[in-house]
Amino acid sequence: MQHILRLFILLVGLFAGAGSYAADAAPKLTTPDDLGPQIEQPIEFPHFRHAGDAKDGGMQINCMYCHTYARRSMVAGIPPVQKCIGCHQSIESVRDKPRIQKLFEYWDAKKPIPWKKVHDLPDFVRFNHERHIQRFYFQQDRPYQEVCGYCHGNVKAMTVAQRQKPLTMGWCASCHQKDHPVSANSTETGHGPNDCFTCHK
Amino acid sequence: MSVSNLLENWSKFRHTHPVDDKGHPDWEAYPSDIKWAMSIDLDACTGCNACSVACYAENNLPVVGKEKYSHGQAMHWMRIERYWDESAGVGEFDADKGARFLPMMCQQCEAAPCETVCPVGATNHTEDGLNSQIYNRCIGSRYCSANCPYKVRYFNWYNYPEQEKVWPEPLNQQLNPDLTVRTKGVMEKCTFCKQRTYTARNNAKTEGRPVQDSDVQTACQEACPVGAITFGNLFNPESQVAKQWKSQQVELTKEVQDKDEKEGNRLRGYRILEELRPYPSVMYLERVRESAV
Amino acid sequence: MGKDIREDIAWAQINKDVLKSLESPRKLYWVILLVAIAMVGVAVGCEIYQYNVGLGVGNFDNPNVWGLYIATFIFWIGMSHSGTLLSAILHLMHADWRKPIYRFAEAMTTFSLMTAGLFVMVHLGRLWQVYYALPYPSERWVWPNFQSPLLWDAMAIFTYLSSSVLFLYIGSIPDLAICRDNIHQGWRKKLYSILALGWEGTDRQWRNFRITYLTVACFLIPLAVSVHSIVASDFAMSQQPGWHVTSFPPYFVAGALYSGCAAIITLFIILRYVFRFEEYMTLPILKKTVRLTFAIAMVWTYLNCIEFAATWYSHDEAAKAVLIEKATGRFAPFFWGMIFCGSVVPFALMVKKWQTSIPVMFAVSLLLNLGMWLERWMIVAPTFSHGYYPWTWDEHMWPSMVQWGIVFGSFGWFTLLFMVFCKVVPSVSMYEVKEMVYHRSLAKKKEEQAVKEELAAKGAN
Amino acid sequence: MTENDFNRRDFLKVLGWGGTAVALSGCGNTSIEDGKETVTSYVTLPSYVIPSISNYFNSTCAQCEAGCNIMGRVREGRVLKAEGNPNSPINRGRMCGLGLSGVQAHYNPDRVRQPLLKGEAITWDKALGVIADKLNGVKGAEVAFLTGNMSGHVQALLGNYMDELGSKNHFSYEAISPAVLRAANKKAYGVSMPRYRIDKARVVVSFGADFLGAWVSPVHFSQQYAQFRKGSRPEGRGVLVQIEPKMTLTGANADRWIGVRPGSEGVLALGIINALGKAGLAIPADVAAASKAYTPERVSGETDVTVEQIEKLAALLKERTPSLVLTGSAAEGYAHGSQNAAAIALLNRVLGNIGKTVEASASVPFPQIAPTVGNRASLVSLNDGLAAGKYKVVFSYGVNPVFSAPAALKFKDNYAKADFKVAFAQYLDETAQAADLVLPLESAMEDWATVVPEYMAAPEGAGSAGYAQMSFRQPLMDKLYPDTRGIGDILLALLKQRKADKYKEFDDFYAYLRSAVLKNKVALGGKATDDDDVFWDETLSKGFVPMKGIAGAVSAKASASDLRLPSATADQEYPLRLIPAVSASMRDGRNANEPWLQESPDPLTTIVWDSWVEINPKTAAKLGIVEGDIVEVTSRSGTIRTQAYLFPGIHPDAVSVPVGYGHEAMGRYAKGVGANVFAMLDAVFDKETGELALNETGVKISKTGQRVVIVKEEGPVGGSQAGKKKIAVQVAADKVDLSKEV
Repeated sequence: MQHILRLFILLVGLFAGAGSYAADAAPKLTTPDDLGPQIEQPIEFPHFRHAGDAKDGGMQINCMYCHTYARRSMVAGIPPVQKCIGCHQSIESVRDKPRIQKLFEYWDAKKPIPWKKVHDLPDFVRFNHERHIQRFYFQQDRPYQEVCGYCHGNVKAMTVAQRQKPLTMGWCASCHQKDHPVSANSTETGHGPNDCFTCHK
Repeated sequence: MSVSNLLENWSKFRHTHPVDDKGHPDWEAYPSDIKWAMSIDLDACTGCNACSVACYAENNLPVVGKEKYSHGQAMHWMRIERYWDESAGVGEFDADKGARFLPMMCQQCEAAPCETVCPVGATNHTEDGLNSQIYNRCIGSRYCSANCPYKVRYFNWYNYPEQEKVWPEPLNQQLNPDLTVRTKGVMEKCTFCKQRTYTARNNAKTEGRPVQDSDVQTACQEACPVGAITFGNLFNPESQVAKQWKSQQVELTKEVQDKDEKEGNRLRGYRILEELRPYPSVMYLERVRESAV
Repeated sequence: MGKDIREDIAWAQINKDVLKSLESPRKLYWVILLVAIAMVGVAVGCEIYQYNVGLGVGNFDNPNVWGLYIATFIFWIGMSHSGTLLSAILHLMHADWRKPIYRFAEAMTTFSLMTAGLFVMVHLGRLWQVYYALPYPSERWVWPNFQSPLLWDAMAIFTYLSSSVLFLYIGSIPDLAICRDNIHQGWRKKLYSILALGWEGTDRQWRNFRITYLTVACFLIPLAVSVHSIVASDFAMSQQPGWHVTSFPPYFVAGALYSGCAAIITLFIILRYVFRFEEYMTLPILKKTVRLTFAIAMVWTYLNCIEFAATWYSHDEAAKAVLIEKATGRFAPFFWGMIFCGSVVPFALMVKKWQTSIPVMFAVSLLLNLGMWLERWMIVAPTFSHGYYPWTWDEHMWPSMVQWGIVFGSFGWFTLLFMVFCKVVPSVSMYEVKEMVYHRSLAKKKEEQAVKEELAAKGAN
Repeated sequence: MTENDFNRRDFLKVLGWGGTAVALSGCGNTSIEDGKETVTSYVTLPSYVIPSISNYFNSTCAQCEAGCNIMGRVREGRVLKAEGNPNSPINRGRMCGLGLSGVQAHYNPDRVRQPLLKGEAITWDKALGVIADKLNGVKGAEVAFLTGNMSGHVQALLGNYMDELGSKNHFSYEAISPAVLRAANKKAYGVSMPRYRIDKARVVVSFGADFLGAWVSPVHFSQQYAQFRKGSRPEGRGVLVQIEPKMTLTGANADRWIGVRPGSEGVLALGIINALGKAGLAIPADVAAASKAYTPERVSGETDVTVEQIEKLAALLKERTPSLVLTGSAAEGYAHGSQNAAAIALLNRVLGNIGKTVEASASVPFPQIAPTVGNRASLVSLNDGLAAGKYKVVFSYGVNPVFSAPAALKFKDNYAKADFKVAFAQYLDETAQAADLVLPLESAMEDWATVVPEYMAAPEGAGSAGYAQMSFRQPLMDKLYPDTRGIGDILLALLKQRKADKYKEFDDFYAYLRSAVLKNKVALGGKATDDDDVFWDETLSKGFVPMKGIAGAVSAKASASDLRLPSATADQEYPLRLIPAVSASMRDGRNANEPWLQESPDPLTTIVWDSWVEINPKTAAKLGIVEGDIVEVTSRSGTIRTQAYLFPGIHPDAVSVPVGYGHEAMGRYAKGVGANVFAMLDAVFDKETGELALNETGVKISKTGQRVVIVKEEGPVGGSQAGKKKIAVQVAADKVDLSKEV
């Protein structure tokens, strides 16, 4: 009977080991940033210049000034060329920079800029920017850079945007499991929906 | 994530049912304030097929063609059934009072037979009372369809978008970007136009108000030329669908409706195969035929 | 009636006879092997086609979403049961006639399970995502649905398969050691050396061996019963007419033992002929097996009647309609074929003259197997084409050549595995035959002693 | 145009495939990707366009002549779906399957993409040059222009063009048209298309008018029907009686379907009048005289309707007023079709429905945009002209006579006699294939037009009597194929060939249309002081403009004096009457290449992707035919082979084959599907209007020995519920109190 006991202990040990591995394998919000590849864009757009802090020479423009649809649509949207020109036609000082010249080339030719998509979720996933912005920016009153940064990382320090977060299902779910305060001054908390149907389309 | 989560996680699938483990309905336990439901007035329904075509247009359903249709592989989430009166006996058809039409789609059962049997949990109950079908989770065991009493689940027997090329350029530009185009090997079915209910909920939430009838229409309801289909939140007493269910004395959580019917005042509401206790979310209203002529 | 195993056969003779079966095969062996490979080739071709194009090529439709694959899956699962019956249950019951034949029966168990497992794969719409059904801790925070009988099924089969492989292997260790000691060159020597795990036949080894063997045998019996009960719950747990039957688990288990016994008779006859095992696979053993089969056939028939009666007496109109459809609809030939093969043909097993007639038993066992395959098909198909909802009833669905091809190939796959096994592992358990002979000769000696003593006593008088 | 003004077409460009990409293969891309997909931003974007949120542009459906007002759902420059315009008095936000399939006409893979001269692709300049060449020296009388129903500014331009050519040969042809109805209505009520008020009637008796399926304006009538069926209506739930030899969709929804012997509808109408008189209703003297001979017994013998049934019907009509009697194609498709229609119209007069449920309608105040309605008589006269070699240049637009003309006319051969044939076509259909020059048209979702519906539905409330409307069709997205052109643009180009000066101010049809509309701002509901741009934008965003129409007046002048209803005669050689069935989705077959329509089952037989012949089970038993037998249906003019379907809703003397199938060209979804029933129709005409009598063809049926499994939605038990009582439940009206229903 000793042998059976040994076998039993072995099996229990295996299962416990697997379980504890699982506990460790679960992604946490604090996992080190998983840097995606550097992507070549038609124009090397300097996010840090536009959105960066003043001390780093940035202009601290709100993300949603350009990605204006984020608060009212599923997608954040890439600004139309018109939007870039709107400011840049009156900023003479940088007019000769090669990137700006390129921009004006597109504008003059009335051609759209073929940006590469950096944060590209699988086709069967629905991510709603509006909901997240409404929840954390408007309702909970968090700073916009933090809210956008939950998923997009520290874009204000980047030139061309680069993916920093895993964007995997477990990563999404780990935040949806967490209790967040429902508004700025509330002790009441709530978590995101856990229906599969909410995010899978 | 740990072993304890194993038990916790899967049990969540069931807790959205208003029907507890002993089979007793329990509304109080319902996890949200929305329960989508439908009612279809068979007296108004003319069987014209507009709802079915609208469903094709809205939900990216593939047109399978004659050969596959002949193999019973059609993908119509909404099918129109045509019955005859059988006054002289079963199978003896009588056309004197016209035909009977019945639009049949997923009944979004509250205690759905399909949900419990899926080995991977690809179909489960949502908080707003739908049977969800998660295409990417589906491994194609087809057990759900095997256990569906209405047979309203449709399986992708082929790779329609890519190999069968059912949307030759430029027909593919018509595809609705709000939902996926399913590939081979996954089950699919009516979702009560989930993309629409989702948008309605989203907009209502942004505006900080509950969902109203005017926020959402399913594609079939929107098209129906005679307005036979009513859809809405059963929990909202102001919604048309809730009023109809109430006036017909049909309750979601009962498998046998004890109606207060007087002589000459039959209530028309009924649910199909209710006695199997799936608690379907679609109420049909009986067709009426004049007897004076 | 032939003779039973001679008690005075020498142990060396046993070794020699059995090991001969591992030597270079006869031509017939190669012919069978090639046919089997060809059959597997057909199935693989069909599966590749189906995998690439989609399950539609099998002529599945709505509502006939399951077809031959599930039916044949149950058939193979069922066939596995008798191996366990012979090797484990009869082992515990000290029925020594099982000893020469249990090894191949156990192998049959393993291989039919391996075949059945393939059908689970073949059946899936998205085979490449099959790992979703495994309960492994994943990044996605999701587990399979433990409510689903299909998941229980997968787990049961996996457990059963691993246990029977273990059982088969443990039981073969002493024989593998004999092989190691008797074969002096080549890769086989190495293989046997590794597999024999350093078996030397010491008393301690024998003691440990017996305990282990007994433990696994005990472990296997509830598994065998549960695995087919769980397969039955795939159907019984659903809500469909014709499936939602409480008696399904025992019915399935009985059916499983039945088809397994029939398969054992078939293989018994083939092995006996191919490897010239007349000495060991004797006709008395065959007779015992045949009688066992008959008993199980009657149990199965009884349970069949119960199922029909229960359907009839219940007020479930839909289930009744399915039964009537089976008996009178387009499935009628298959339904009555099943009744004939499953409940009428077994009476041939009770004809004494035929019990030991090789050709008759061969034919009968094949018919029984056919009947049992039809039974599985009759469980699966009619419920789909005649379910709750009359609008979706179907009269035209017929499995395509792709489905038939894969079913056909599965028999080749099983044969292939079995043929290879017979050339690698002794298909008659040498050490147990030796035990059996020893015990019998002891008994005989005792008897002779007693006679002698009696005679002596008489003589003394 | 100013800098800031935008050409809307720019923003309808398909650009945003990325970003909110269509999930083309749902489970294909299963991973998170970086930088693989391109998300193209717009150059400029009006504020109302938000990616991932749909914009709705109002337009007008072109799938049938009802002209429902629709909204195109547009996202990222692609039109995804047509939905009903809720403000429309026609369809009130609803759609039919045919209308919904309009997007498939637009995205159809089989559209013609370049001008084709004898099958070879050429440029537009060259194509227009060829037309100019060919017209050179041709007299106006030698040019013919064949169209379907026309209305609005395209028609106005066409009229101008015909004037420039000096031709009066504009033929307006519709294969399925209520032409007899128009003539009969004109005679009986004084207007050709009165407003029917099904919603006001307590009883509707319809003689073969498939108003829920394919008759006149089905979505509008479905709206009325929905009201009519409501138990909570003050009049209570209406009763619908359908009298027709072959059950239509409307018949399938009737409280009582009466399978009358084909052709005897007029007799039955007079029989009902007779019975009404007996039941005590005051019948005008002339009508009483006309109906005197039609005693219920005699009528019963001629129509196969029992005396009891006739009396019950009369009692019901007498008791429940107002009622409405409709006459449709099933009653009109005979040599005596006009007589039938006149007899049936008498019922409305007798019952006092005229003015109550048959109301006057209004017409638009601009005759040049008022609808020109098509009929089959015009095709006959074109055909005669072609046969006589009268026409050298023939234009055709929007019609497919080579497919839909009865074989007995030999239209294809006569068409070939014309020197030069130009087809404006969206598909390479049979007529386009027979033409010398094919000019590719824009789809109805790409071009501009105005539409005036023939059946002028009105909104509820005051002022509805004089209500008329003009609907706008506007592009819902950018052109799919740059080399297609709208009919308006083509006509404008052709006009410029003849009179460049007069039209030089108009760059394109859009400019012409805009200026024409703005010129009449006041008549179209605007004020003279309104800003042009604002008025134009508002008009477009509404999708249609109401106008003060010229109100007609209905009069009960139906006369009974000259009714001549022949008794049925038996045809020994061709004993069965062929009824070509017009289904709601297939109509005359012009939309046959839209896969949704092919795949959506016929409501009554549930058959898909093929044609069939409906046979009464009794007749079939006599002929030894079972379901799925391939049979030959033979008439004096032709033969088709198709599958037999046993159908309880058809008179034993009749068989029915759906029209619209059997295309030999047109595209991948239409070609070779089913058999063309037009090809076997006899050339029999209504004696008064000269219309082709669709139901006048006698046929015989023979088995070929082949049998197939019919591809259809219903299962082997057909329409049986197999003893299950709670699937599709029906309840008698007296068992249920509908008045308080929600």
